Amino acid sequence: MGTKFLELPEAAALIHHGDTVAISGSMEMSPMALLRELIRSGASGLHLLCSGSAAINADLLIGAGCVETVEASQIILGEFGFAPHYRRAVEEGRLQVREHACPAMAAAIQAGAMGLPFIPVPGLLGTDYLQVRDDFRLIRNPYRPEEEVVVVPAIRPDVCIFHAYQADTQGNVVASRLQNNRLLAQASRHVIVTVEEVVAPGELDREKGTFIPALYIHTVVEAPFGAYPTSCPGFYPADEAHMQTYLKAAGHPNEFEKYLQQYVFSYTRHEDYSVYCSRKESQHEILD
Amino acid sequence: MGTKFLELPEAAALIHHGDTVAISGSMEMSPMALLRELIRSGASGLHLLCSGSAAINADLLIGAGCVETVEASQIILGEFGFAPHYRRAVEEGRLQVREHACPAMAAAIQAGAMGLPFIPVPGLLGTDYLQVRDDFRLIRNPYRPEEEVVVVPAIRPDVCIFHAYQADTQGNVVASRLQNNRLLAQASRHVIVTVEEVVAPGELDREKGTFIPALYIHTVVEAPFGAYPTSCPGFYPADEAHMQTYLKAAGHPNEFEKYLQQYVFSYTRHEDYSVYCSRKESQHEILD
Amino acid sequence: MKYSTEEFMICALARELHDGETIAVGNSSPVPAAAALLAKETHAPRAQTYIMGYEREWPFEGTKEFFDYIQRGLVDVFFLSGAQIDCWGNINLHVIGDYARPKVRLPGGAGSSMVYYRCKRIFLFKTDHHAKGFPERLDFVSSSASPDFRQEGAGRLEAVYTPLAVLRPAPLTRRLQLSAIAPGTTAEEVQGKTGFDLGIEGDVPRIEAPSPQQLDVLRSKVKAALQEIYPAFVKGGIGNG
Amino acid sequence: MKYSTEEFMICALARELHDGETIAVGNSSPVPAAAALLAKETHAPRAQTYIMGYEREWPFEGTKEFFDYIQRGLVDVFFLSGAQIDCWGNINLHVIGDYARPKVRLPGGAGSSMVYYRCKRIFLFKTDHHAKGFPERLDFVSSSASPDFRQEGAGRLEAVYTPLAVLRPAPLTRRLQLSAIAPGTTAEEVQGKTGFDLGIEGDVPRIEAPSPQQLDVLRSKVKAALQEIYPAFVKGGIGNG
Repeated sequence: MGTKFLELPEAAALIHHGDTVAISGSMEMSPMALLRELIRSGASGLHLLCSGSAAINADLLIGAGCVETVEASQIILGEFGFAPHYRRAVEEGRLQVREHACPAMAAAIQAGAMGLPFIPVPGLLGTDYLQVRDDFRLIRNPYRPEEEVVVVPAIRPDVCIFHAYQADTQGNVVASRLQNNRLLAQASRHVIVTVEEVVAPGELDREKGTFIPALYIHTVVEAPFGAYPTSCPGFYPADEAHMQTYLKAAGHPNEFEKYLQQYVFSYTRHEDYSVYCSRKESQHEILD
Repeated sequence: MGTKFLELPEAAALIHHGDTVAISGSMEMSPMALLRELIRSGASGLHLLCSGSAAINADLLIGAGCVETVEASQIILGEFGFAPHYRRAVEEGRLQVREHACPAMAAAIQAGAMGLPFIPVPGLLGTDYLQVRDDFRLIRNPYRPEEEVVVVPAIRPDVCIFHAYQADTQGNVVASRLQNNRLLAQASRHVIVTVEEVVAPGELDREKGTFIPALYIHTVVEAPFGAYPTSCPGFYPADEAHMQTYLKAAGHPNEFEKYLQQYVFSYTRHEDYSVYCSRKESQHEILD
Repeated sequence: MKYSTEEFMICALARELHDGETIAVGNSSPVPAAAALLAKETHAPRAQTYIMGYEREWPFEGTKEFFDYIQRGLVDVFFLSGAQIDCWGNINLHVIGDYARPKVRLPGGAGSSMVYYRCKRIFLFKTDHHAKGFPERLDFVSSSASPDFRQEGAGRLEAVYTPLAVLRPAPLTRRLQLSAIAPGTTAEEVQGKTGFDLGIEGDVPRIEAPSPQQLDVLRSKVKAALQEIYPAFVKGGIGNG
Repeated sequence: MKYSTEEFMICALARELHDGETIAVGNSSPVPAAAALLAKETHAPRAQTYIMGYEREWPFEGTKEFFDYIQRGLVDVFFLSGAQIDCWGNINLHVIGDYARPKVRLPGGAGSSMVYYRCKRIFLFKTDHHAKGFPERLDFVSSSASPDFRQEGAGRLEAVYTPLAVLRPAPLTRRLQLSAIAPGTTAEEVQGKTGFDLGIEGDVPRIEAPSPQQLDVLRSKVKAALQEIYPAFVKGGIGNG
């Protein structure tokens, strides 16, 4: 076994047409560099699973045509509002959505991590989730037969992707405390983590976040600015100006094609993109 | 809310006749100081729940007559063999046992921590657990109707007790990585932790074990040698000589009465016991 | 003192929060986040606040442990919104129109289908007040207010806050009624902008305006904290009156 | 070279373990712990070993994550014991005699009722070999060997190791048969000390004796590691021949 250290293109090549791909992140700590690489690699037919509330991570992949179905509890660009590609793709009937709820999804991932077939979840009774998810089942609570409980199937993604602060050279990782990555990594068959920096063993800043042992990590990619344009707390904020550019481009297919050319396809090497990001960063500081 | 820092007698007074009391620990990291205090306080009618394989922690409480029922997956004194009081009490029909299995109990505690009524567990099919636990139920897997799955009820102890390495003055704790204390604390209504030492905020040695935030800790007791005669890795080993004394005494009720007098009742202040332990320790070092 | 609509809602909502309560706020909820922080800095110093996205005061491992905490019944107050809210307080966060081919695809229900059932007191909020947002019937039920699905003492809808009004469930029927109105509006106007009958009888009291002390604390301490989570919201609505 | 019974069992069991396998050992299992460490230090350098109680090489959060790992089917080899083992490899770790009023109350089943179903290959071990320990019928089934409760490729009983013999399930019936015997014993003696029919036919091969290299590594590197987990066992059984 052992954790492998790869470059972005090699990591993206681990993801195949038809895979269920789980991603973490919102307008904070989304694994954007790897998602851009996936787009460059021509990924398609993905079953995207958004662990927790998602944002531009899901919206960009959907906009670039990589996604066949999406399972999510919420997709919204934080303070930048509705996710334009997600919204349009659903409204136009081009994207199949499997509705989930954040807590029920966390429980389903827990069940996946535990090797259980399903798990009961609180709430959901009386909602239309039960109308649109035929695999959210009502069963009788064996201990209170007068009570019905919703059960949901375990989630076991083929691959999961998240961005983290650090990895050490042994493959141990420190990730965001606001995401469920330790659990998601356990539930997933293959785990790819992009990190801001790789440090020597013993040098991990464990107080910064959730420690995840190398045992659960298959692939690490060193990708500085890997969450850009979403934020990586302690490293860089979300780029508001870029988000405005994104939103504007998302309004028109032609404009979005240009956006993809300019910000995704033209950067064949992530290093170049990092330079772009850091230049934006320093401008940001000057403007502030 | 906020974590309270108490002395052993005050902490023991939080536990009442009829309570379900969960304990962690085996021949390593058992909360012995608080258990001795419970015996001194005349505790009785406890429903003891052993989280993970238990040892002298359970056996001492049973021997002292504090326990009405015990729920456990295994009780054994490590390399010192069978737990004598547990064994005799069951063989003589004086103690009711609720059999559990380590993984199923961990899952049931997980369910308690999640506020779920029950949880499915792998295995157990074809075993006599299903004969002696009428609350281990077979249900149909809703996703594979040809398959039956065992479900167990969630565990939510009234109180849980464990010994940990450190607490900081805010009530954050670092506990053994070999026990499920973070989960157990979440599942329990009241959480009492004894610690080897209390340190300033920011001084916790997080790499030593499992970090548990003050949020989940109600009561902390500073109790050096609090795991003695079981081991506290990095602080002291298990005391083999004391265990031989214990085993010998456990063979005869009169001898055990003397043991309790000498090692439990005569130490009304834990400080005195600490002095006793440290003297034994230094002898140990000399003998080694 | 002048104040923005957001400030008005924040200060009114803050008054609903009690000292010593455990108050949690989900994402995309700047008004409740500000209300919780404001309450804590004014009349509820011993309140415990957990605000999603506010890492500095986040003791949980991921969102999972936060949901677990709620599921164990340990949170007193939570806030939810809805693109649509019906007369029972059921909410829709999923679609406007037909589910299969929606007119508007909304972001989704997030945690609402659980927290509404397990926190003790629930406040709904909506930053606009139009008849379309308060229909007779929802296009999709993202979370249900029905007492059928709740244990005693859990998931009680307390009130719905909008820029124009406060609606509260009637004691017996649990149907939403007009409870108070904002300065500058009338009960008739509110009814006109609500798609279901608000059961208006006689005079309706006014919602109390923000106090100078509230505005002062909101525009200083609370603003600073909120800045980290909702910079755009702060820029738009706090302390620019 | 002389060797103890424990050393004999450890070396024989170690030979069953393959390079690259993930091998896990539960508590109260010094012989398998030693076998796993020995295999890794000799012919299986790329084996991954997880030994309960061996904190230094324990990447899991508590025992919970360890069980989860097993439950996901990621462990290749596990070892279980039984106060009683029947001809199918079902085991009893609970009571001798009537459950309600047992003659002997045993420590309990620990994790056996799950790991037996979810690890790929299972070895049973027993440090003594008497007819009472191998009865026709168990007093309590702590874990079951039945293929009815297993998915393809999971929970396959490979062999039962004792100081006298190795028993293996017959290919079709899955009933335990005598597969090999220790030096100094005979098939008849083993059958005489076994409560069920061992299906002995013709010559039974001998279990290979520990090699000098095995004993050397066992008494140096493995002993040092084992010392931390099982000091009394090491004192009694390793390198005192």
